[in-house]
Amino acid sequence: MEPVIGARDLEKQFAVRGFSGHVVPALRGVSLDVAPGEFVGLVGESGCGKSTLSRILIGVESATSGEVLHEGRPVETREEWASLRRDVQYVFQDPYGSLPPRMRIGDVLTDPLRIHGMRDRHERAARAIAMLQEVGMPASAMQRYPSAFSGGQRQRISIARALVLEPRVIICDEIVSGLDVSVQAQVLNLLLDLQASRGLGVLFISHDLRVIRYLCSRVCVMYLGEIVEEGAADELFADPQHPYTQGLLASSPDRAAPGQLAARVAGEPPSSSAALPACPFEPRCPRRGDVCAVEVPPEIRLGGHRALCHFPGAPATAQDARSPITDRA
Amino acid sequence: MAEIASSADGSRVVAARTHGPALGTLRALSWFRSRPRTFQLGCALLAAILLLSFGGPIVLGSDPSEQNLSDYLLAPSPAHPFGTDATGRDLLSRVLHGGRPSLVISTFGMLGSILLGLCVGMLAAFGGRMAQRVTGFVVDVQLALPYVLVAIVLVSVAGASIPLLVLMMVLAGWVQVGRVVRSIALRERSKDYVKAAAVVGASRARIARRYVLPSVLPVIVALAPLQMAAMLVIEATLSFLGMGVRPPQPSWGSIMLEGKNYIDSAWWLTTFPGLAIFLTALSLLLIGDGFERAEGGSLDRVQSIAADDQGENLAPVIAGRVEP
Amino acid sequence: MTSAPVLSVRGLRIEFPVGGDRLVAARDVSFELAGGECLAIVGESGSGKSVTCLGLLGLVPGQGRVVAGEVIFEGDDLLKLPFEGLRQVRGEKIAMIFQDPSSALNPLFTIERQIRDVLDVHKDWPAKRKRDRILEVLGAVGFPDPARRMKSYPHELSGGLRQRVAIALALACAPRIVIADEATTNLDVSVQAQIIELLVGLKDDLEFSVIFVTHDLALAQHIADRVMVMYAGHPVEVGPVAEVMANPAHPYTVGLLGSAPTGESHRAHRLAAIPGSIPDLRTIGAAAPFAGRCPVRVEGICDRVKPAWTSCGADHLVACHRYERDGREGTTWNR
Amino acid sequence: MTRYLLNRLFQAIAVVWAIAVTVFVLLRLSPGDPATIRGGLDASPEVIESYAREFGTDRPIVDQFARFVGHAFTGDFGTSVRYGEPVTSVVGQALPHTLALGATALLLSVSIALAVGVAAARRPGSWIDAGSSVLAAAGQAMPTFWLGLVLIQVFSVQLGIFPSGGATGFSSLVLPATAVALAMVPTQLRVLRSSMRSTLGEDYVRTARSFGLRERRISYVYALRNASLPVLTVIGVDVGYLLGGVIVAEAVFNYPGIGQLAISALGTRDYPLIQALAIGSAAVFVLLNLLIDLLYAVVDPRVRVSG
Repeated sequence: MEPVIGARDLEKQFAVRGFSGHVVPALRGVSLDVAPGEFVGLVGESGCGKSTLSRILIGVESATSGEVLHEGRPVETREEWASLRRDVQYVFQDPYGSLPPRMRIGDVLTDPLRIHGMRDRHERAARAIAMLQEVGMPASAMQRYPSAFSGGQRQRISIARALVLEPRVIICDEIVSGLDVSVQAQVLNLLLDLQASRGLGVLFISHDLRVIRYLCSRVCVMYLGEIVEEGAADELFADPQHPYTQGLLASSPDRAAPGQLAARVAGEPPSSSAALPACPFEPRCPRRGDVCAVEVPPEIRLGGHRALCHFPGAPATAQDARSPITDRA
Repeated sequence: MAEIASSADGSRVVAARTHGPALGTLRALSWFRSRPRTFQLGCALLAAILLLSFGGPIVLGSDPSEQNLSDYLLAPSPAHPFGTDATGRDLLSRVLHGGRPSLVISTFGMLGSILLGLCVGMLAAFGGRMAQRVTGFVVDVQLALPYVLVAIVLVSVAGASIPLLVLMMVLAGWVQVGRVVRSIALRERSKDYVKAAAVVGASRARIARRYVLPSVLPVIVALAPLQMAAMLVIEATLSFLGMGVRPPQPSWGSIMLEGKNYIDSAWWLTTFPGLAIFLTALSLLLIGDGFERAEGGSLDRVQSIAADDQGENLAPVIAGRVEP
Repeated sequence: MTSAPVLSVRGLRIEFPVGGDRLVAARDVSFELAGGECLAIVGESGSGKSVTCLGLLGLVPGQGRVVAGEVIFEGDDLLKLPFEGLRQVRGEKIAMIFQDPSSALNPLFTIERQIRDVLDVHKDWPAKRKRDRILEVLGAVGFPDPARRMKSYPHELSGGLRQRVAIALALACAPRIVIADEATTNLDVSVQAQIIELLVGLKDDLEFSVIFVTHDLALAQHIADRVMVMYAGHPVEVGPVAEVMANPAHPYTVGLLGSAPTGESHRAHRLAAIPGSIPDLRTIGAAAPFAGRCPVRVEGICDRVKPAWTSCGADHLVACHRYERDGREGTTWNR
Repeated sequence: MTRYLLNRLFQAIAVVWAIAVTVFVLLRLSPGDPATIRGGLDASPEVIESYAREFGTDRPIVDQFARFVGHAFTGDFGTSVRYGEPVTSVVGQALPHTLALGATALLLSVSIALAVGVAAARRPGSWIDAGSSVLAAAGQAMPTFWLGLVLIQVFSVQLGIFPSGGATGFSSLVLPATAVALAMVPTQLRVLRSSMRSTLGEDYVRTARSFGLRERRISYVYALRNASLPVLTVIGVDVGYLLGGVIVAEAVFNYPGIGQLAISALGTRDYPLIQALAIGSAAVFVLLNLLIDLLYAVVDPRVRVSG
């Protein structure tokens, strides 16, 4: 199916305050598509640019260069952004900050409809109530304020607000990371139900590989403003090519055997102003070679699966992958 | 909202606002009774002062400017509970009359400064970069001038009058309100619900009005009595400096100005009007504190909000922070 | 791991006054910690796991109070110790590592000064020795170039380094017990793996015991020997971590395991979410804490009677009426 | 940081400039001019004209302003209409008195706010907490001038400990400084108490406690330093109130400072004097706030880093 929303070569630079005139790249040529009914996972650690990307996609921030595509056409004018936002909506991370504290849920849910020109207030209320019920909330929630609800309930309400305009794709930015596991499962299953009932597409942003694995059919792995590996979830998790993906998988508590969590990725992402080598992952990479610092890694393809790496493929033995790095810290 | 929801198919929606006005009064009453004792005391005190200032002189029937030189500087007695002044005027009746201009000027001053501060504060938080610069600059200019000096200049230009005094109250007070409003609005603006509203297509003005303003209002409600107390004190101060309401109309400050000359012989001339100001301002502070406590805060919080503002100024230089 | 317990907690109860009510944040918490052992306390928000740890050292915030129980450490009941005595234990014998490394360190003081302050309180050492100790602990936690960078302020460090500093702070006086309260929750997974590795290594080298508080059962099995699962202020199950993971006995533990993604796609295995959310701690009263959400509750009993501990395996205890009645078959509701 | 300070300096200059223009224009708009007043009721037009020439008020307003600014840069604010002396020397005589009063009052108020605020924040609900609330409310509800009058009545008229007015050394400073300080205490106290309370709830305070640091050290070293930042801001903002309070206190205590000058200048349309005073107080505000910015950098290392 044709993608509803896409990104082509998005770049974003932040200027660092001061005399130096430094710019810090937050996104370095990111392309991405989400089709209706498709669950795309975007995984990466803090500061990798995933939230910047998502905010650019919805037009809350603007890119330095590159385009956002709506049904294949670049989005430029105000009207085009408005029409994009009818098709694509956004759910925020923090269930406590993302609902206006002094508005009734009913107003929160009907206001978007009013903005988008639905005149009849009965119709608006009916739509809002239907939406609440679809996300598993009682209609009586309309009268109440956000403070009356738990984190999981608020996240349901946020999803209802995003859905009230009947978008075809929603962008979910870390929406379960603040929730307890038992509630997280409820929300994840709700998203799957919505996919089944409305053919909803989701761009699901998370730092948790386990959640991405559960939910998504396609996965993008992001590191310092670049998608370093992308592919069908089954393929990518079965046979990861990029050492960063492999490291993330090894660091994820479930995958390793009990008692042997492998800290395969050393150190931390560099502070933003540092000059990066040709391959930004080089300083932390267990497989780095001389070429990595000087030459931009090529894109390798394996079926429907691509990665940016000079030395793709299965990880070296656990021993030589681990020892040099943990000491560097 | 209630009737919208219940008339739609949501039959299960509870109609929350079906009670009549009688029930409303009852609610207000029970709300009042659930407030802290200090709040109730403040309300009672203020009500009494208002009643005495506006109703008292009618009951008393005495003329505050009626002179009786044989009653020169009498100490408080049953005939003159507050004593008399140097021209034999009854101090009680002068204090009661003197409340009127003070209360009127500070009420309007409070309203004006809140309105102006609210507008400027919201503009500073939601306007464009230019609006923010300009308002910041105006605030700095206003802060750099002591209100007494402003009053001196204005009185010398236009001469003292009630509208001018109100204007001076507004000038003395709006910055405080503006800073508080801006501070709250900026804090709210950084929250996700504002971005969420933008994502569903709400304009900046709509976000400011419908989404953020409701978070600002409770603080304004608590700030208003505080503000009025400050106005009362400022008005009295200006009158005391001879820049207030013109004689023969007495005001608390101007009575004390006259009393100052007899400070070593007639203590009552400054004490009673002073107490009047003090009690009125105190009742207002108690009320403000009661409002704020209903929101789970205290006057401390209201007064501290703007003090965090410095963080806003310095935010761009805080290490490693990147400006988008 | 077979030595006598260094810490033994019995019947701990922590209450917070809320309005006229009293909120019981931890009720009847008992456990023992052996020398060199790592005990994980696992539970969701509001389960009382963090407040229990704070309660051990008399650090319950605000109006909260430990109202009952005892905490036996080195022959003393910490709860009955005079304040000065308790203060001497804090940091010297029992040290804590907190969740958020960016707020747990004082932003206005250098790393060096913050570690030195801890040494100043507990050690009567010459300045030189303190300095050496600072360098030593910073080195031990993998802090790069400690001699130079110990002069830095917390905001100049990355999240992972800050957490290393927090660990160094905890190790400064060579404590017997380290309590890590969600110490890796706010870190990226790659850094979390590093910190876990570091903690495990240090624990084995320096032979201290660890209480590791987390909400992630899967993470607990990588560091802990035993696990105590808490729900709404109550411990509900305790046992060796591998045993609890493999054979959970309490319906809540079963639900917790069932709702955590396991590295499979939803097409292979749909998560079994626990319905509802954590109850208001004021309303539990005498009931079994999980009764309100439990799919296998025993009607008429769970909402009235608090279950007692039942043995369900070697060193494995559970507090559940259903288990008492029907055994493990009865509680595995979503497998 | 350097860039930030430069920015602030520009802003500061702009503020002083704006105030100079405003005051200048306002004064020229007002009825009655210094030449007429100086000349008196029965002065001939010629005399008034010569005064006008002397004061420069016969020229176009833009021209007057240009001359004023030109002279101001060389430190010449003109000649006081009332005193017939250069404004700088008139102000110069009064300024030390006012500075002494302002500084003493500020010091006093900060000391009171610190002592009471920290003690109150450490023991919420205690008698000192309640007492600090009473102090704050009383300070806000009591006009400075009345407090001044009460102080005179008690300590001067009744007890005779301190003089009721004038500037005769330290003893004459005590009562006015107390009056001004008590007016400033409430805000500082409230802000400190509130920021201290929230700081004492911060994670790093809990950390310090969990490591066995002494409560006293935690409060006065760990927490107070953090909690003092908003108080610095308040002091900067309240400079205007401080100056206002000083002017009032000077009037009550007949204290020969800037405030007395300002009030008498009002009566005589002494333009040069009023202008100089307005600009001077703006400069004090601006300088104090720059100083506070620097203090911020001293206290908080996060601000220190250069951008």
